[in-house]
Amino acid sequence: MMAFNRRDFLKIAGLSAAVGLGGQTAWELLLPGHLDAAEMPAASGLTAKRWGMALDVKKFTPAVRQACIGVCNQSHNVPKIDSKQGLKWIWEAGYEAAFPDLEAEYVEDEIKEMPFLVMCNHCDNPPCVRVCPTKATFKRGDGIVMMDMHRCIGCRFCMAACPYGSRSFNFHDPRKFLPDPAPNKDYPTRTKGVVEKCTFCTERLAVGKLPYCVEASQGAMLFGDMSDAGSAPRKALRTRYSIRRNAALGTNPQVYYLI
Amino acid sequence: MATQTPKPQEILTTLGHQPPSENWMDTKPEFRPGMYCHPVKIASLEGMGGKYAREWAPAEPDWKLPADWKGIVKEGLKDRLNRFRSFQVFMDICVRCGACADKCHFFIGTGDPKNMPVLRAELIRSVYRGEFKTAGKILGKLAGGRKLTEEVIKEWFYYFFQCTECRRCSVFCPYGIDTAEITIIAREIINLLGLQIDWIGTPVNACYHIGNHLGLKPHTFKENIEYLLSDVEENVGITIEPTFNRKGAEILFVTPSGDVFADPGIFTCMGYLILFEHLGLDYTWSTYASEGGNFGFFTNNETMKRLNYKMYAESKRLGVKWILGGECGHMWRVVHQYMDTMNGPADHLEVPKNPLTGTVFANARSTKMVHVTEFTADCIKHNKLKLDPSRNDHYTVTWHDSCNTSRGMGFLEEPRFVLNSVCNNFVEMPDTTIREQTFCCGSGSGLNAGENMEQRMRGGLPRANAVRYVHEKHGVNLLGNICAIDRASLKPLMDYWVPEVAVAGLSELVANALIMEGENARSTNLRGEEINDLREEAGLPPIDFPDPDEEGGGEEGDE
Amino acid sequence: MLEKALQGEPRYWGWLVLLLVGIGAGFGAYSVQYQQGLSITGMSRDVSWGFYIANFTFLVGVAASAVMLVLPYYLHHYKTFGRITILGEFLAIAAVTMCILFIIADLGKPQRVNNVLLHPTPNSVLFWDMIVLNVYLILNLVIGWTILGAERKELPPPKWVKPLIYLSIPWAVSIHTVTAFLYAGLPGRGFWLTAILAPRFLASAFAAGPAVLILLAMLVRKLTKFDAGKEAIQTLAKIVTYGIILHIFFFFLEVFTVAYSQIPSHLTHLKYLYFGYHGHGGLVPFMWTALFCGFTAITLLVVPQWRKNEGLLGIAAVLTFICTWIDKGMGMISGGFVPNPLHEVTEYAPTGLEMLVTLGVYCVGALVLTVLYKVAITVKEYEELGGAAPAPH
Amino acid sequence: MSFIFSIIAVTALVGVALAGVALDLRYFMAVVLPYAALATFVLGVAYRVLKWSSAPVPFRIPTTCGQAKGLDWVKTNKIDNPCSTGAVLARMFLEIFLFRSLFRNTRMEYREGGKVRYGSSKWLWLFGLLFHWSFLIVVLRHMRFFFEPVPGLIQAIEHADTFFEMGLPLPGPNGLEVSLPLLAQSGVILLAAATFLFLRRVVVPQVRYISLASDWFPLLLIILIAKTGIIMRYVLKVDVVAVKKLTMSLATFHPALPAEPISFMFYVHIVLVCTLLIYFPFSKLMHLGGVWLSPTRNLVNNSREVRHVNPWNPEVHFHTYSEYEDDFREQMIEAGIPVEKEA
Amino acid sequence: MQIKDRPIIIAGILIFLAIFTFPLWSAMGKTAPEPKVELPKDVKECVAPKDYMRTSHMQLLNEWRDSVVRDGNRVFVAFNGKQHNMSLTSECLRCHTDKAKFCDQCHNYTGVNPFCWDCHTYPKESK
Repeated sequence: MMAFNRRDFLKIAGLSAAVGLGGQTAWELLLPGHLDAAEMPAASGLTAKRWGMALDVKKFTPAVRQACIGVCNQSHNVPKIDSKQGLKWIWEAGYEAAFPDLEAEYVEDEIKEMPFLVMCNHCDNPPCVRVCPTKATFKRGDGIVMMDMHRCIGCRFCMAACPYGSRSFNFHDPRKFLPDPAPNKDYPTRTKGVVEKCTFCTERLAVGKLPYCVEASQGAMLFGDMSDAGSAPRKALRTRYSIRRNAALGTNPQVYYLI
Repeated sequence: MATQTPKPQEILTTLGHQPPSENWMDTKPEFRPGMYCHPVKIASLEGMGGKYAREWAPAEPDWKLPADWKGIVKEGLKDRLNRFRSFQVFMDICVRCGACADKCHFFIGTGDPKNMPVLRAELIRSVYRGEFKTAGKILGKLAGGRKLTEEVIKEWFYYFFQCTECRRCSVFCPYGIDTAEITIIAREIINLLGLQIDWIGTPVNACYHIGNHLGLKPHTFKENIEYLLSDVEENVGITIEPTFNRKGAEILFVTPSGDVFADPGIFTCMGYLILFEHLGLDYTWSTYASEGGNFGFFTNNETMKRLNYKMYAESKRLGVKWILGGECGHMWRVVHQYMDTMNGPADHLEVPKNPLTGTVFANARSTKMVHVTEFTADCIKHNKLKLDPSRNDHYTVTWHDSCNTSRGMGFLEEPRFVLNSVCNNFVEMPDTTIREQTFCCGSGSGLNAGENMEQRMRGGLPRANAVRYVHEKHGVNLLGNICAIDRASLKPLMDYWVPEVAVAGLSELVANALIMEGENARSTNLRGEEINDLREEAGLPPIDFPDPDEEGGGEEGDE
Repeated sequence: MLEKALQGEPRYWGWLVLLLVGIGAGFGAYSVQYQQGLSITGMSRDVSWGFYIANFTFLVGVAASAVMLVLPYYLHHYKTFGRITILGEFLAIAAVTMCILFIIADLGKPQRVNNVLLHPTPNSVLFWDMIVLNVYLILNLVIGWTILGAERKELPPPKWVKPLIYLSIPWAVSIHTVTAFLYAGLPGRGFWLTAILAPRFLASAFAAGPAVLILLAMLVRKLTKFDAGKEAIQTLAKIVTYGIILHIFFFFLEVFTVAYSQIPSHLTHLKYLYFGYHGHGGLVPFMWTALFCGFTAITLLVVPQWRKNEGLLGIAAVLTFICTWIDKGMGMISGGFVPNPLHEVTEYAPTGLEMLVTLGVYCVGALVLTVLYKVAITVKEYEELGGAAPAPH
Repeated sequence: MSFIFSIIAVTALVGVALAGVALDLRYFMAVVLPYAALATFVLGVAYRVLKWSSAPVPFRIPTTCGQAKGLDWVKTNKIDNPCSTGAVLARMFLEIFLFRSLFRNTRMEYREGGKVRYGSSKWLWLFGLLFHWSFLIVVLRHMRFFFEPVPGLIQAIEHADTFFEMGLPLPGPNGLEVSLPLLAQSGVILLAAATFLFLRRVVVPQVRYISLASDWFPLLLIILIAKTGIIMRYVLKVDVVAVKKLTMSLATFHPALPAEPISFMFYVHIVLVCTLLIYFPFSKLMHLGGVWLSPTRNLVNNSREVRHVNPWNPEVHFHTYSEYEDDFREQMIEAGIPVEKEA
Repeated sequence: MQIKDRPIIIAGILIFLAIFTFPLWSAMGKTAPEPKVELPKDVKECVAPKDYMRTSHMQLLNEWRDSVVRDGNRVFVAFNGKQHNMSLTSECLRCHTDKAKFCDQCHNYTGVNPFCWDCHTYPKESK
């Protein structure tokens, strides 16, 4: 609301009256003041105090996992780059990679063999936000750790800080690896030189929809307000044993894995 | 007159550089004894055909200006605007950035804001605007313009005879505005009113009629040199017999007349004589063209031309091949930048060629005149001189670049080469005070009179300050130079500010170091001073010279 | 005084031209990077910082080491360093300049670098690093230039520099401490997550910086009439001795903690660096070389006769430089990223273009250093010798 | 006084522009005035330079700032003491484009005990250079208003000049938002450098002492031009398309005010710019032309080698040798000096 | 009086005149084509008054950009009370369907190169 308000208009009106400007001239000058506009969230948007997620790991089939990854990449114009300079928003990781601190020689076979879907944990205490020198990555009021691609300077400090490898840097111009036009024209691509990651589909929540992956997971991903004891993830977590990735680091990840 | 000069400490403690609060157009110069020169004698002015010769005094309120003085000045200004592009451009483009302000030795030494080159030029620029420019005529002071009044003329006289045309400001000016050029023209204009100083007017007249500034008539000139030669005979053991006005000589040698007249210039002159004798040069002196300097340069360009004429005329009469010039500053500025234009082309001469080394001085192809220092440098480079620099070991020398040869010619390395060849202890003054940034002696452009001693000492302060710096830091005790005015003016300047430092021309040091055939033990220098006394002063062990009474002199003393 | 840098012998100009060629090559490589993005580097999703940040880290140390001259001279009035303090300060200027250029080269969006100022973020160490580095640069520029200017005028330096000099002493420590904090405060990077990182950085800095200075002083003596003096060089040598010993000592403290505790997330990095991990061991030979150089340097330096031998001292200085450069320029950054928090190994090696950009930055640093040293030494030469040209005989 | 007068003068100019807007003299301000100003500027400058050129350069008087060409083995400073036309061009280039002479600037310090010292002082050089170069770039950037399509060179300059993104909307004065994604550095540098030059004039006593209204006025004018330009770009936005329609109508000699309104700020800006253009040829700003014609900088220092001709070389009387011998013949003979005519 | 360098100076003056009047004579006789902006046919009002949009749309977009990304606002209540989705691609381009016929017209005309399209996508351009 900083740009448009009536007080400024009046101030300028007085000022211009003082220098003897009237009529047309004042109109030109004062146009911004006439914008008595407002900005607000969409009424249909989903809100929460702290968004979070629980993944029911055993419900995932390879097809479901691929569907989740596929829809995310497609909808967010995440290019597929097959090199160590590639980008990942949501991807599969083995048990040892996903949970290195829970290393155990003997665990349930299924768990040990199973690929887990991993993504940004939207930590309640995110190190990436702490280190960002421009507030390009920041935590929203609803707990989502968000990226402002317009502001990122590409220093990659957040990548060093993230203990989950959830962040990707656009080493390349992503459009070179995307079809033209991009798969989802309503979602921007990024430029080379900025960092990106999963955003819990803020653009979907804003219009009352659940994240793409959640929608594609056929119930394997439970998404909801972690501060609401009645939310889907909270209900599941009350009855099921869960683990989190590298919780010992104190980042308080908001993505739970139901075992 | 010297008694009026304040003590160095008085000058140093009262000196400040903050401008006053009132506008500079509202301040007037104070004609305080010691800070200006006497007016020209009537006979001297009239001798050159100058108009409006009269008795007047700068300190008096009435300067008895001619009736139409205003018209004369305006006409003079207009005429020069049309004849000198430099003047016109310099009047128009100064942006008053102030880069020149603290570059002037007179500003540094007096703190008088009108000695800032920019304001010195504004003295005349303001009249140019106020009398010739529409905006200045209408808006007056607001547009930086003012009317021509008697007060303005007095101010011009005061400040344009407090500028030595050294061009130091021009080096720093982003447009190369040269206050020397402005001063030259301003002096021409005030000269039109018969306003001239005697130290310039009288030498000019003498030079024109008698042949040199000092008014040495032909026989006196010759006697003076012969007198120097008797000293040479005593101190070096060599007999020299130069020729005068000799037709058919290969080279005509011209040097400022100060060199044959006054200490320490005479030692430089001895240096030339010894050097030429050693080389066996086929050269002659002239009593007619017995002046290298040109005080006409400090009056107007017509007079400069009239005085300068004699060099080419005499070289033609005597049928020499080329001209060799002595050590002098403004003489060389005139020779370098004006002579050929004024009195050339010198087609009767040949392109100078060193008869000993065969070097052709291509850089003097048109003027046909060579500087004795470049000539000496060429000889040294070709091993034509046997030199023992240790003979000058009792000197720690620093080098004063003369304004004219530095900024009006670019003669910087040749003297240093020679100096390095003839002495072992050479120390430079700080780099902001040498070469193209060198400071004036404070007495150039005809201001080395006696009555303006305070002005000269103040103007020489920056130069003396730099000498004192190297004196205190490195024990410098000799200030070398290649300028007759320097030799005449730096001596009192040093006596005043840094009395421990002596002054010498370069050729004197060359002759001291020169090993001649048939010379004596050289236990004294050209000045007749005992070398061992000097060495003792400098803290050096004595040299075992053979007893001068015994036979067999001429061997070199070894340690 | 800058005009002094515009006068020089053909050798001097030749060197400058050489540096300009290097800068041109670096700039050309950077243009490619600007067009193509950081994809032209060897960096990856897992090793997101590489050669640029490594060299930046190393040079912060070189910059900080100026304090090893400033502190003895100004705090303890150790006169011997009076003649060369300026060399330390000017080395710091060149080093910080390179640091800043390395950071800019490393940015994905250099055109947005203003954002660090436009959106100041005090909780980011990088924000503070930007501040300490820039202030340190300004401090050294102002102090060095003012004192040299005063020396040239043979006047006492103005009073206001004194507090700046005192400020510059803790500030030098701060630049390397804050730079260590860039790494030391990150969860999940076991290699860096250690309180001794800042002391380690400082110890290696106080070895590397003075070692560079010893070499520079020797070079300057060879090329110009200015001699830093045997005593000054020997004192620097002692500082290097302590520095390199502490560097190795701190390294072993780290090794002990990690190896004795056997915590994998800390241990695996050292394993990777010194023995290889999961079949990857690209840095192993370098790391052992560094250790070897470090020990050899210590041997050469602790024996007084050897240290006093300037030939051996020169070798020790070179070895110290190699040891610390490999340690920070190669091991420190890659070691932190490999293995990644997911215990996966992605190795890193700089690409040719990356090295060319790095070369360009080093050439800029060398150019800045050359120009500043040229000015300083010309002033010093005049001050001590009177500056007259040598006799032609 | 001259300072206050200059402040009043520039303020009055702004007032005149505002009054012009209020009285709807837009056509005059945006069409008549620019044509008149440009004509005054180009013809005025050309006339002034032509007038300078009508005065000859009687003598070759370069200020030599380095070793002259002399003996073969002496190293010549070819640029500061130019020995050929090429060297003069190099000297002029350094002087005009890099302010060579100002680069030498020193500052005198007078200390107790009569110590006179000279310190390095390059601030005037640095800010002078920044001022002039950024001004040039600003002018070149404005050429986008006078060409359609915008030439690649102009676009390239604009592109380089706006390399840095501004990145955020800053709250501006009066709560107005200041924003534009791209920050044109030249404009900011121009304003900063001009402000430095202005403050220098105010603060340094010697420079303040020599300053005239003709020093304050153009500086204030340029500062105001820069400020109004910056305000239009970042604060009180102007319809740039309308402006370009206007400027293109001027450039193609089909002058017409565009249908869309243009902010009063534009009229203030253009009145100030036109004032500068008109003022230019009558003022010290002519140093733009004069610097090319300065005889101490644009001549070869070879007057001993090549004769320089003075077109008005005056006819004067000489005291000839025969007159001289007539005066002193007897003494000369007596002293054994050869004479032409024996008694 | 013969002044040798006068021809050079006059040549210099001519070069000066040529450079400073270059925009005039290079466009001599031509009339510059004005930008042809294709306005939506069925929609009369934009999210802000036309004059405001002409001068300050970039400011509005900047504001939108930050508001959406950082504050999660999606809805813009315009001066006329109408609500708009704060989106360049889905709102602005909804009416101004052809970037080439709208945005580029003026941007090219005034030599402005916004970097919106580095990331934001647009429907096929008409070339």
